[in-house]
Amino acid sequence: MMKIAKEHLPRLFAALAKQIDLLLPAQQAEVVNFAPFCPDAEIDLTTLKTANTPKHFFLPQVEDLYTAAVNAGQISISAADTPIKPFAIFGVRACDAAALDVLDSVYLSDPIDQFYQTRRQAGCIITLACEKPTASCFCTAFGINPTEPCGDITTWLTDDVLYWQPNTEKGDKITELVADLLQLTDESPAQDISENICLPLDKFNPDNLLALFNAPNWQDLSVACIACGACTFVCPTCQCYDITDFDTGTSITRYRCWDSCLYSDFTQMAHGNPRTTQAERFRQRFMHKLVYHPANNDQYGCVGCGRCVAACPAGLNIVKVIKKLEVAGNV
Amino acid sequence: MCKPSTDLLIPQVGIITHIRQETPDVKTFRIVTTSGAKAFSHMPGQCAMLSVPGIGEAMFSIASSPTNTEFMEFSIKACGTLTDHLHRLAIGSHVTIRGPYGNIFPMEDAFKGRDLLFIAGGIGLAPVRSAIKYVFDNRTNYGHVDILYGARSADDLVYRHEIEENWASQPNTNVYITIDRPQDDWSGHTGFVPAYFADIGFAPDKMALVCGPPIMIKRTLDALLTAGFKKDQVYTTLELRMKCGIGKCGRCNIGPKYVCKDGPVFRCDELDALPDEY
Amino acid sequence: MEKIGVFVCHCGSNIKGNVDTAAVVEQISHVDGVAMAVEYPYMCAEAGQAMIRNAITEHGLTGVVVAACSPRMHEATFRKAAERAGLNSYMVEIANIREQCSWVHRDTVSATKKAVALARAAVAKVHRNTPLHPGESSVTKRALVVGGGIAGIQAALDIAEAGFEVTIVETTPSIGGKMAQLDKTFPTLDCSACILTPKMVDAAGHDNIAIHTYSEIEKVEGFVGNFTVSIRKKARSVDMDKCTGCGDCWAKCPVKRVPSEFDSGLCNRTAIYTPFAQAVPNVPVIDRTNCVKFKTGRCGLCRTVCQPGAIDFDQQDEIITENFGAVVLATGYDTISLDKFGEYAYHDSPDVLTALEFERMTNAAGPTDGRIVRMSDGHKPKSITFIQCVGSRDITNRGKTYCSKICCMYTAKQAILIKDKYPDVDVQVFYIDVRTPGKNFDEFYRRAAEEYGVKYIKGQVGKVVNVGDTLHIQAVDMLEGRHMDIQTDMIILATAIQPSATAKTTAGMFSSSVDQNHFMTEAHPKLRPVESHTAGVFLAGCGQGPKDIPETVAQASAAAAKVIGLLVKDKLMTNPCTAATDEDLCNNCGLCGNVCPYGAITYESKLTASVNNALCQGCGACVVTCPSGAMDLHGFTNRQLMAEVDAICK
Amino acid sequence: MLEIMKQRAKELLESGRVVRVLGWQRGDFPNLREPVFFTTAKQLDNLEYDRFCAANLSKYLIGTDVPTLAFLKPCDTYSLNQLVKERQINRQMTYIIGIGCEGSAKLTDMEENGTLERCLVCTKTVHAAFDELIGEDAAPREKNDRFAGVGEIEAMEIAARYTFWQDHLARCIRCNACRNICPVCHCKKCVFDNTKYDTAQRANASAFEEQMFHIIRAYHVAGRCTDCGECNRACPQAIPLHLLNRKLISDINHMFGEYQAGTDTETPGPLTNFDIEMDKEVGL
Amino acid sequence: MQITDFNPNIVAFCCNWCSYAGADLAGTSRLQYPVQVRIIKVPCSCRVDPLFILRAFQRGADGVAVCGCHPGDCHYATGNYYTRRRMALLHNMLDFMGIERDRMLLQWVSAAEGAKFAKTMTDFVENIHMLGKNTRLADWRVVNAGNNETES
Repeated sequence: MMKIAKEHLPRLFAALAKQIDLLLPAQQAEVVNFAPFCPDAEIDLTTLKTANTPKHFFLPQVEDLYTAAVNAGQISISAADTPIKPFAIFGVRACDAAALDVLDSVYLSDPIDQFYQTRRQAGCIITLACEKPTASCFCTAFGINPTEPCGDITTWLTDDVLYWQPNTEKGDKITELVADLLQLTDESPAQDISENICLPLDKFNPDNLLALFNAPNWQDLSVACIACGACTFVCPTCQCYDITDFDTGTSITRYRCWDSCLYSDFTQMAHGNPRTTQAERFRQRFMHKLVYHPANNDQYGCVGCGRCVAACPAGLNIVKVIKKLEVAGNV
Repeated sequence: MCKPSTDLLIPQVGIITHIRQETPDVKTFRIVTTSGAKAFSHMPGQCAMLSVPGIGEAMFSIASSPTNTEFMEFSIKACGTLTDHLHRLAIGSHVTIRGPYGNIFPMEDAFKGRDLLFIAGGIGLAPVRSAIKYVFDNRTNYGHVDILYGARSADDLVYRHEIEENWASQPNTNVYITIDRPQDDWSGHTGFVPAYFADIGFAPDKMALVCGPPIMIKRTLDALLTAGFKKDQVYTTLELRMKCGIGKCGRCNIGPKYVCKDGPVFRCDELDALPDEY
Repeated sequence: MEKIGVFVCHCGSNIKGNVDTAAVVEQISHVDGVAMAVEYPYMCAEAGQAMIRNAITEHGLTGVVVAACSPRMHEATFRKAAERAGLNSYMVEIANIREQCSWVHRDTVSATKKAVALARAAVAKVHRNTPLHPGESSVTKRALVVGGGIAGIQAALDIAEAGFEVTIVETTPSIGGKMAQLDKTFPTLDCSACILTPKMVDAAGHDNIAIHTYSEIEKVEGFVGNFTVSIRKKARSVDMDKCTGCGDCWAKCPVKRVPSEFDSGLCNRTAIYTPFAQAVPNVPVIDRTNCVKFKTGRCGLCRTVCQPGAIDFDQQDEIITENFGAVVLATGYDTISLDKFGEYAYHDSPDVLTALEFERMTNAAGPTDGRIVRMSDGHKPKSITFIQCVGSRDITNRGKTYCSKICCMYTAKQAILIKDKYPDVDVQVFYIDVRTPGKNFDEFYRRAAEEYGVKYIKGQVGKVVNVGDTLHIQAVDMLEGRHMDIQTDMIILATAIQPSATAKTTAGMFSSSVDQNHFMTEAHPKLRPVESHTAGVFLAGCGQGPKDIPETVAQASAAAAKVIGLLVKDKLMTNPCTAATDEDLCNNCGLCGNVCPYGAITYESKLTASVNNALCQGCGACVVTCPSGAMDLHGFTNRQLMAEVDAICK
Repeated sequence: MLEIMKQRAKELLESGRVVRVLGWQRGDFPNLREPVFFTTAKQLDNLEYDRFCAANLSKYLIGTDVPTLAFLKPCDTYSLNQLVKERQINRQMTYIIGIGCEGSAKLTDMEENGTLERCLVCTKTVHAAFDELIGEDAAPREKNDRFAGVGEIEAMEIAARYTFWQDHLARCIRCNACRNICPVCHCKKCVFDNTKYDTAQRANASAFEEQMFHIIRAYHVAGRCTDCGECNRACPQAIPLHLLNRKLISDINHMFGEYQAGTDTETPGPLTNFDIEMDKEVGL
Repeated sequence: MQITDFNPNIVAFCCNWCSYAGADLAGTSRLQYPVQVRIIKVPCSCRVDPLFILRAFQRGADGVAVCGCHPGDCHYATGNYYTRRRMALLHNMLDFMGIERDRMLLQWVSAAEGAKFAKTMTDFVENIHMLGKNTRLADWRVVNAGNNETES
């Protein structure tokens, strides 16, 4: 365990930023987002929920795959070579760090997604323990301890000290970059385990898959859904993407970008659509997070960050689905 | 061993070397790489992503047999932006191709040594053709082969020439063809595939493979079960919208399965465990 | 696979002199989809056209781009050439490399570059062209004329003479219009009634003409060739078939104090009346608002005296619906109200008349039997003053900004008529300008001024005050620059004219537009002056703008010619470059219909907008209004135009 | 007031005048209210109405084909009218109870954080359509000028304006919440989703596309936007989208005459209308 | 890129009935105007969708002009009245977002005004020269691809 006085944090950040691209939670208008370090940025280490999640840096909203030059019907392809420099994100909370595990389980499983892997290898996650949950937090329901976040380095911030604990080799390397600013210590930060939120997650057993899928109240639960993608795009674990083309006038850039299962054209094919109603699309999102993903990965697809709770303009959220979903013979 | 997905998302350039008009709206394209080789090896049932940059990309089942080491064939029905565009392409045009994607028909497992019944409707014969040709090229590994194929009209029968000239004359093979409604120049059977299936009265001792439009698959499955087939004797394929082909983009997700990776081939008893969203 | 042929024209040296056509051919031939590109000295020559035709056949071209002069010159030529070779004519696009390139840019290098860009844009567009086919619609071989004044009568007669049935709809009880009220006509001074009445009789007696007087247009549906019009025949309370026109009824009518519309209120009429002696039809109507029977239930004298028993108090408005192929709107004019012009004392003195009132006064059949007298005391006036531009050319927002056009001439006419009858009467005219463009017009005016001694004073009247039995006029003589304070016995105002009150609503029913003054707008002010914006609807007379009788008659005949030209066709070909809605995208929001100047968009299906191809002229206003892109314009689709943008920006 | 609302809703439901009731109910977090259709009197016990009921319910009435009671705040009724005008709502199928409004709470991570800006500058305090009214308007109009924010930007140097918007729009994640929450964004398929027209853009792949999306989004509702402020409320990135709409409204008011969309169900909007004389002044 | 190398890209949407004919008249009168002006014909100025204008800027146009019949002379009676309102709003909107006002131009040019067309375009191009390259509303993907192309 190492520590640094809170007042020296600006020095720590400046020193880090000199050697690696450093992203920090900073105030941007009315929201806090991870932003590249700059000396006059308004760094915010109290807001738990950045509007953007760390997902942005590993599975960016838009990512070029390759360029196809078409000349007189002849195609030549060159893979995108977006340079990825090593970077570190400071201030990642426990939920968001856990969310990366969810993304890893998809993108680093066979076949591995090289784009994701490259970014994942380049990025160092410096987590920051939470002290107190906000009104929308429910990570503990998913077994996440907000005071013990994982990540390459874990940090705890008290009134006057930041504790620093490297957990991985990558974390060690980053620590070395600023070793002169950190002091070894035997102290350990006080860890208030905030109260555990309990949600009836038992019923989301993959064995119940069809019973859950056929639950009678999906329609009722989804009635207010306006089919925007706010919940999916603020979600640190949502992972669906679209592949599409941009014609630059001289070549075609094929890129992937986030997509949302809540959009009506997500599964639209030339000759039909297996999910024609919003209720079906709504169901897909929650079934995927709570049943399908766990069935394949032994982890829930939700980390309880609560961003979707705040983002939904219609007041819908996963907590309600967890609580209210009526499984025949189960609730 | 992990195969990097970048290889799978980034295609090779393919050249159309031959085009055959199968029906008024189906063409079969023969595709090789720019060096003239087959783009990759595959097994029956697998698919590939074909694309014209700037137009779109879509998954197509490979209609040629793995035993063909020179080229791949795709039978494509014009029914959307990309497919319409493909139909306008001439020999020598470039497309992009990546794959293979998806699982395979159990040619080397469940099917091996068994009598086989192939049932297809319309363009659904394309993936089945790969399996049929694979069987013919490894004839001794399989028992009796029945092929039941139907289409809306005689004009809509794909590979008609090949079926009549080649398949029908294969040893230990019966071919049954039907079209939905009678028409002037047709002397063969008329009626829907499930009904014809029931009329013929196949013994339920074979392995069956059914491909075609969803409604045809559903009706044929019913007929197969009525005839005494068990669900674990019957295989079919699903078709959903796909983008990545490697089980990441989430589009073809049904239950815990990604059709592009875990499918498109499913044994019918496996389908029962999946939500009815296909 | 698209196979587009590009044909680059030299236009002799017109293009080639400034554009390296060989380079254009070279560069354009590498563009995706271009199967062949050639150049030729004159593409529009028969040999050039043959090149196009042969290439279409030889190469199986799916599209053609001709880089040549303006499409306004030869687009039709090249489209026809393509059509002859079996290629849909709408698969041809023109790159204008002459008017918009070689002729306006001197530097060959940059002009060539631009020519390539323009050709590339045309190729990009052709890529997204689709074959278009003109539609066909049938033609109902009958015409409707709205308005029974001289314009309507003339148009109806011309159309009827050509062998087509015509229906005239007139709101007043008789046809004849304003011309029937006039005494003499300028500059020939022939009797208005003498030349109009025969035409009214001709119309009434013509086998092909049906006249509905005392009737209004109720509803209009349909489009060119196929209008369905509902006509409200207001209850006349007199059976048209039974009435003999004897006049017993109005002779006995006890209500005798209704101001006569025909005599401009200078005298009265009865409640049951025919507007004037030569009325067509010569069948009276009961003015129900003034009739005692209708007001109190007692009376019924007319019924008692009517021997044929034609009076029918229970008659109801009748709505008849007829089909027409073409329409002439001849709704005519009215004079403006003088309420806002207190300075002329029109409401204060009975001796201040409008010119139209004066027409009745000088008319031998008028209220004074043609004697010119002061309405106040019945005396003959010693001096009469005309005031011009009352409410015309007015920029004070009280009147009209335009010139009413006829006033200068009728004032000269009226002044001459006065001087003819009473050479001793002093006649003076206050004018701003005297405008006399027209055959024999200036001569006529000069006769008034020089021969008849009418005093023309350039100046504006500031105020008229009625003092005792004389009218005091305060004015400025602008030529002399002096204030004038003169006395006169009678004043005649050249009141501005405006479209009749029904013009706007009538035009609206036919989806035709009116201008800010409610005059009906012609399709083109110069080249389509008798056509409205709505196909099949034509304009005649003062409803379209101020004009005199010969102009009105000329326009009516012109409109009739247009109608005849339309009605002789068995089928109408419709422009295929019309808007169309994608039913999968349209959610029926109704925005597009708001901006359609032709009323071509309807929402009858309740689910989506639908465009009537016969009405749509292809402007594209609706397309841009549609937020979802459901509406698109054939020939200029969103995709086509965006492809052009992309190509041209490269 | 809530009790009266429940009472009336129950009466109308029980009398058969309506078969469902559109209102709000309490969500699973303290300050969360969600739009809901009630179909039984018993369910109506859950009807909620307070500062947290910010959602504009009018959009949920689109396509209503059964008699539906809706509780609408004054500003929501303008959207209702606009949607009736655009044939998306059959007014005959709705029964509108106008309810008084005291301004809606602004939430930051589910905690109350003052009052929504739209309520502070609210001009739509009178219901534009209703069948009956319950409660009084008590909107806390602290600021009078809803165009003040527009004016501030207009007063900036052009480069500053550009930077202002670049900074904001760079945060856009194209979640489409602004679009989908908008009552008048009722296209079956948005031009930005339509691959058929070459206009599709699923994500903001470049700064241009960020601008493009937001310009066109605002432009397509120009003259139709009632300034209900839902886009601003919905944006998870706190992009001041309402400024774009208000800029258009302000320009429309200045150039084409004062216009409030949704005041009635007939008047053509300013972009589907013109005034030959007045528009001369617009120049350009 | 040197400022002297700046070769602006100008798109002019011209209505078929007036402005396109006006441009033709400029041609028949041999009135010179800058070669960078490239005309796209539309039936009426009201056919010009703001999407097209943005599209042109995206694709690298440095200036976009919309030309139509004079108000009152619209071949379709009322088309340009809508254009006038639409373009006024778009123009202000772009300005509001920090895009140079003068990159967009709405001008009425009749079929008789060949000289006006040439003058309008000359002045417009001059203005664009002063503004320089459109960077604020161009798509960097197009710009980059274009740059690569010239390099290769």
